[in-house]
Amino acid sequence: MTFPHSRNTKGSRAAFLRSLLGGVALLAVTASARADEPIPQTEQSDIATLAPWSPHTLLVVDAVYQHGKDGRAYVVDADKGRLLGMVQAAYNPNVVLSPDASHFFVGETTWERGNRGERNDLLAEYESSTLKIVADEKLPSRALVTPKRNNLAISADGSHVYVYQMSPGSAVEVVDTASHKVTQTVDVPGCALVYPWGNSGFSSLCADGTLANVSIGADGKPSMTHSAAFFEPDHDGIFEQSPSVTKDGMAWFISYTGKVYETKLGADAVIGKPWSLQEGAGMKAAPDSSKPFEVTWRPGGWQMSALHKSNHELYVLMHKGPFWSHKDGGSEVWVYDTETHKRVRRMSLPTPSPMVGVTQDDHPLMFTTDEDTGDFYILDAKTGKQVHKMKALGGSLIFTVAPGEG
Amino acid sequence: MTFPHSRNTKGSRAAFLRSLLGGVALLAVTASARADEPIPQTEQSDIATLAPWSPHTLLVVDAVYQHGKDGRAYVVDADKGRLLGMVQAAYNPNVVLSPDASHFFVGETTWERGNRGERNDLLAEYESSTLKIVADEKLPSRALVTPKRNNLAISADGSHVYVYQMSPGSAVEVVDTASHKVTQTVDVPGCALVYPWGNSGFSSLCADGTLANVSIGADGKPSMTHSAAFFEPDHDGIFEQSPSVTKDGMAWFISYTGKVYETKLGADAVIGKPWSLQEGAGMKAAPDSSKPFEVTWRPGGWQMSALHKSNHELYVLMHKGPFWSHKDGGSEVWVYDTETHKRVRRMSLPTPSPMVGVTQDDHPLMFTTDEDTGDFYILDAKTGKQVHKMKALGGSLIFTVAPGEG
Amino acid sequence: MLPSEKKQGSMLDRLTESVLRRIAGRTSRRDVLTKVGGAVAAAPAFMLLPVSRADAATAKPKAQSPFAAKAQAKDDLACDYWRYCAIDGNLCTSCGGGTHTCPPGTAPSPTSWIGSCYNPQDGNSYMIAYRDCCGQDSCNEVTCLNTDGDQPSYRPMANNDIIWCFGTGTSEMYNCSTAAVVGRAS
Amino acid sequence: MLPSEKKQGSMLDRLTESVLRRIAGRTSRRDVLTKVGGAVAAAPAFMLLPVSRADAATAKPKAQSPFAAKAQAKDDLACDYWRYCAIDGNLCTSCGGGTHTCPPGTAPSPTSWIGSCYNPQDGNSYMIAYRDCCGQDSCNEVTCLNTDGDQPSYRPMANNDIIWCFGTGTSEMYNCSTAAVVGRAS
Repeated sequence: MTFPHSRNTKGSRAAFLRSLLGGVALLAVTASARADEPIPQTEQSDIATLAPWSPHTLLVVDAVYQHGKDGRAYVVDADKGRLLGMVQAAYNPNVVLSPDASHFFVGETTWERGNRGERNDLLAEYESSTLKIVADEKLPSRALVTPKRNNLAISADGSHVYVYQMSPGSAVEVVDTASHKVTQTVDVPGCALVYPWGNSGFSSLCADGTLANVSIGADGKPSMTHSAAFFEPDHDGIFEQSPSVTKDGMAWFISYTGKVYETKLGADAVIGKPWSLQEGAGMKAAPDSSKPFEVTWRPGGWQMSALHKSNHELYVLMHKGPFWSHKDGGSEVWVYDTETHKRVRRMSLPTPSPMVGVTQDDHPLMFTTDEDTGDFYILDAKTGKQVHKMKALGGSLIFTVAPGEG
Repeated sequence: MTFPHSRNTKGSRAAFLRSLLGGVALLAVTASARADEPIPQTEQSDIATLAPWSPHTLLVVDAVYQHGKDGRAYVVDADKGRLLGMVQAAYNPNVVLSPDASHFFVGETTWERGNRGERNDLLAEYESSTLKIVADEKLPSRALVTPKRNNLAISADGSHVYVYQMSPGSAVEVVDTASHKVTQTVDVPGCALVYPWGNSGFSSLCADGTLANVSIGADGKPSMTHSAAFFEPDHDGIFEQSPSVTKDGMAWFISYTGKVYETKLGADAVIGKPWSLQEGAGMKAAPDSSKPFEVTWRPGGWQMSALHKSNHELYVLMHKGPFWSHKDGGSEVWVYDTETHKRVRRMSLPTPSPMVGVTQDDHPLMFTTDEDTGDFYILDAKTGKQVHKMKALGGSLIFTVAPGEG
Repeated sequence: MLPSEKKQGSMLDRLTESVLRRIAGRTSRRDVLTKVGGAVAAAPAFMLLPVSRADAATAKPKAQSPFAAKAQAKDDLACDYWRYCAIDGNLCTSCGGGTHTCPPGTAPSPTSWIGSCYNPQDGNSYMIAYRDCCGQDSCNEVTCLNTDGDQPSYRPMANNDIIWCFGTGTSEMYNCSTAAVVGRAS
Repeated sequence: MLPSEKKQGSMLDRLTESVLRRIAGRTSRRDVLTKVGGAVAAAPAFMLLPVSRADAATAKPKAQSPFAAKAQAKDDLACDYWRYCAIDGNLCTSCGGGTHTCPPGTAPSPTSWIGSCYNPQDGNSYMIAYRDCCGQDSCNEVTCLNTDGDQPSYRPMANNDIIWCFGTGTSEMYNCSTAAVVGRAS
């Protein structure tokens, strides 16, 4: 484990000054308290710690597109609409939360001299209660791409973190979270992203319309299978931000037109017959890239979908647009029952949003953002009613991570 | 000279890929050109270079308060109101331009892992025509303070760059621009900032109301003198951003209330009897901190003054406020003749500005900014009329540097 | 076989195919794509090359999208300039560069993603290489997000989310995007 | 002698004076301040300590500035909260901390600049230590710039531009500012 601390070029002198100054502060406070004059409060500095995370404590990832080297992850109390703290998450960062929410991991990239010098691809681990960095492992590489949730993933038991790299070949680094070491780098040629399943497997989406499924054996050796091709990336690609559940390996791959491929991930991934978001809402299905002018309701945005596992609800950002409008934010969220494939709710948003998130409890909150202002909206996930609006929380809020999602 | 390049952790493989990919790009273009089909343009990528800088080519320093580690210096063509390029200027940066405008220097601070790891205090040198970094010297330290022009300075002949440090003691590092080495660090206890004069001297303003004057002898040894105390920092402090001219060592130290101390810097600095900005405008002088409620026109802002050397004109941002409003932006610029001490012009600004800059030619342009939007205003310095408005040029535009200022 | 591979390849498709062959020697593109690797497969570099040029194959000499139908050929500082049909990020024309020129202080990547854009002036479609200029953080002057033909990152050559700063000799820090014409699409 | 030194020193003035003496031994504060160093003077660390407490000396048990006259003692998330009379930057109360508490993931500096603020609730003025919380970049929730008694950086103990992150054990990256009461000013 590499774990650098700030070093001063005048090492010993700095240390001396530090102890000296610490001493002064302490003496000052003590002396004040001793003085005869009535002093109502004399305050020492301390550092806040966080209560155990509730289902409504969440991480909000800010890629800060305008100043990418200062990306950050905010910790938010969604019940109060208050910021609890932040940690850096530099340059196309990514974040995953441990299954028990006691720790989280930030994948980030820095350069020694800001925009030059040695590149550091890092996996930093933070303690959720203190936001203290407890590991800061240097990685072989990581993909530099506008961050998608599935560029970084964690196994159901938290024993492995998976880092997608593209350097420029596609591969997935497997990090042992106990030793903080990269135990292996699994090439996934022609494929991208990590959809983890169980404790030691993951799938990737491939350029040829297949799924690559990687199992890591008890001996630590990876083996890979490919599904048959089930979609055509150039005619109706599958959104990389499609939601999945690590524990049982269920995924809902959503295509540009709004087809949903319910998939059981695994070495022998089973891909269901797709159903249509539009048909589930009583409309006709949307056409693919062969009819690029047709305007209809379509899924779109950046983190364009979220899942409430126990309620079997799929949340999808929807907008009206032609085929290649897949990155347009959603003006509404449509909620589907993943068992009946029917739309069960439709909620207008305060402003169109490129991202949607949802908590996993029985009184779920939903999260959206206004791309232009960085405002963060906390909404009742059952009604769409606004609970809080955090004004200008960040620059480019791209997705949320809440306890219990995996 | 330390001059790191980006290194990949997979060194030799990366180099191989790079040559391979470069080769592919080249082949692709060549092959296109060879094809029989009529192709109107086939374009290769190149990099722009800049024409020699005109008096209206300038550097605009953006401290990016919200994302300090991504500070930058923009190169702007003020005649066209166009951005010509940018370089990084990280964390409380500072910038000086060489006397012939052929190079400029950026003082900046980075940490190896963004917000952690080894601290690098750097003096980067750029070629003005290409914005290529030509030196990247690591400094012993530098002051981390919201940047003021006089935290970094250059001698009249460009042979020395002076870096103010506070680590935590006050000192000035002298960098030889030919060797890129710090030749010495001169302690200036109780004093701060660098107002350079000639080729080998500088003054600092001191806590006791004096000037410290440092001469660097032919033998390279520094010697220091102090002026008598001439101002009272707690009752009427002198603005750190007061303008000076390196060549002849003339400085116009402006106090919070609006007193101007014309000073001839040097080993035996001569400080003139102060004159009043308000009296020069036909008003009564403003009171000091002993009457903190009195509202009147006062100088204020961040870079609150600029000088047009050959026209003997002092530009000062003015606002109406009480004594401790010295950081309020100016709603107007008042221009004084430094020889008659009279106000010669008064110009309303499009929006209140914390900074003012002016070019040194016969058709001078004046620069201000809107703090809230980052808009950059290019105005006729003789009339105040708007020539260009660069919308949202940056985040926190704090000062400009134009050719011929030193 | 992928449905899209049944179609007639475009010029660029054929072109990159032949280039790929020179590099890959006896390994055909199809083999590279379908090759399933263990921990030490050595060929991933080829993902930088076009893996499918279906968007090119379907290119027509008419506007093929709402963007193309409204595109203009006069102002390269505006997001609706024809070449920008799939650009994502800062226009280098606004950052001190040009349509195929990087601003000073940055360097172009020899790699890029590829779009196919319709030029309303001559009625032709062209292959556009969106080469990023790298080495300084985001320039933030004119920022656009156009998505004609934009596919997910598992189709890297058609994806505009990736930081295309491979092999620039600078850090992989994104400053702006150029849009160089590299050939006719139809 | 400086005109301001003629005045009666405040409690903190006397306090820090005595602390300074313990550290500096036989070197009085006045000596340190006026000492003119060559290249290797060894005493610059003392600049971190108050060099003059004239603002304290002039403190009155009445509002002494327009800020003080309008200050409130209820909402520590607002810029006009009484303690913030000389704060510059992000309020730690809005960043996950408190008036004298750093947000998790940051650390307080043992050094600070000092202001003297009037509390409208009890009519007293207090010495406030504006200790920065450091180690993460700017939190950007509620940002204030108040300047009562703010002097230039050649008076470091009264200057709010300096990054007061000395000795935090983290990087000197500024996240937010606290405002701890350290004593009565009058």
